Amino acid sequence: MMRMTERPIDPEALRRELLDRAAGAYASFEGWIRNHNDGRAVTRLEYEAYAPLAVTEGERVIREAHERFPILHARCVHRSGLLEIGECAVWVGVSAAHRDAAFLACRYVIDQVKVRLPIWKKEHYANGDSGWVNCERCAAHG
Amino acid sequence: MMRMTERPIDPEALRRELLDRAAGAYASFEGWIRNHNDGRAVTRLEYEAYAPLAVTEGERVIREAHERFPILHARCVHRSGLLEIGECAVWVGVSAAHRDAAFLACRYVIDQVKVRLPIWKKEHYANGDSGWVNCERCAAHG
Amino acid sequence: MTKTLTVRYFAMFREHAGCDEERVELDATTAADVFRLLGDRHGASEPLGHCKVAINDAMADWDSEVADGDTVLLFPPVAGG
Amino acid sequence: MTKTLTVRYFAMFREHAGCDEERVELDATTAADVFRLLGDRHGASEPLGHCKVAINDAMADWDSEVADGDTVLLFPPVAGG
Repeated sequence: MMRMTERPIDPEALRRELLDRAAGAYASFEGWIRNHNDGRAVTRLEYEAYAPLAVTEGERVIREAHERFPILHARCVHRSGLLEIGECAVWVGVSAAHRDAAFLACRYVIDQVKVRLPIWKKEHYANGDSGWVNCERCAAHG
Repeated sequence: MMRMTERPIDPEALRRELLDRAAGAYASFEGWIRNHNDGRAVTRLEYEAYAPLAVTEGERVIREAHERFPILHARCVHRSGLLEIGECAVWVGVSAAHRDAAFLACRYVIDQVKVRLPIWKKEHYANGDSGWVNCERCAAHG
Repeated sequence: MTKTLTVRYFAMFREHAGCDEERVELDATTAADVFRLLGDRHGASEPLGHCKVAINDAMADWDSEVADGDTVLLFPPVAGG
Repeated sequence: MTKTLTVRYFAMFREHAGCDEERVELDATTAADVFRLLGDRHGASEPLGHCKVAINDAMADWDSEVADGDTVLLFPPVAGG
């Protein structure tokens, strides 16, 4: 299950949704807003998402995780809007009988979510500038 | 930081201890008591630990994780005593600037904890039997 | 053949275009044609390979054909997480 | 040379020995000697390579020497997590 939200993510509530008597392993990942990127001081981040397709594509990623790894449950929630340093931007949780599948599926979901979902972030820097993340890399490859 | 406890593990409280404004990634792992093992129905698990050395060896594992991966914080808590199905037996959390280090360090800690710390578990089965986990494998290699 | 398309822009593409959405008349066969024609018009220079496209709310390939009346969503390089 | 050692047993080793701890007089040079001599006495058959040992509360190697008065902790195959 993939969800987009504009409100703070509650990892503990999400974790409880993955509890299963047949599960021996639970792996989770969270992306937090950190105070620096590429050597620049960051003050906050603005996430823009096209939610309908972010959800569709996220659901597809989660289906793929189920096909590739023997897991019980996998979920992902992504924030949009303005986020402050320390806030959780994305959460992924996976439960499985064994830890190998839980880790691999969790990693698969976050890796795919980062490169496939229509989500963008604009960094706001301490000096007042702002910029879309990855824009520079894109131009460099141009 | 490595901790042994006889009381329920509170993942959300532990997660908060890893928050850091410089962290962009948080990976966690939990081992849950599942209702089956090697095809047998399990009713509960009994963990025995030699806590002084479990803590010393766990601290060593966490130091190694810091040496191997660029992480900010890593912690592990392991339960001992009688655990019911669904309970959390072990928790590992790692925060780092980037997700690759967070995932790898989290995996490293749980893999090492499972094979190096003086902790044993006895499974109690639905039919009333019980047995030390891995004892059979050990005999088979004898 | 000229087609009437609704084009939606996101993130930096919205800033380049100066609008969320516009109706355009374009002589375009594929999604890639739409991308190039509008990139020229709006002065955007991101390479197509880093961008994504959706047609009528379904992810599409750049060589997917566009039809008169379609809504084309142009996505600059994504950066979730 | 015979040494007086305190030996502590854990998990299945405790069940084999029938006690948590005992004082023994053993003609042992290394931790491996202690393991083998007591394994024979208590009828334990786990291979040494699957087990671990600590001397005076520090993890040790099987070829570590034991000294008179040492406390030797014998750990059967571990299974944390």
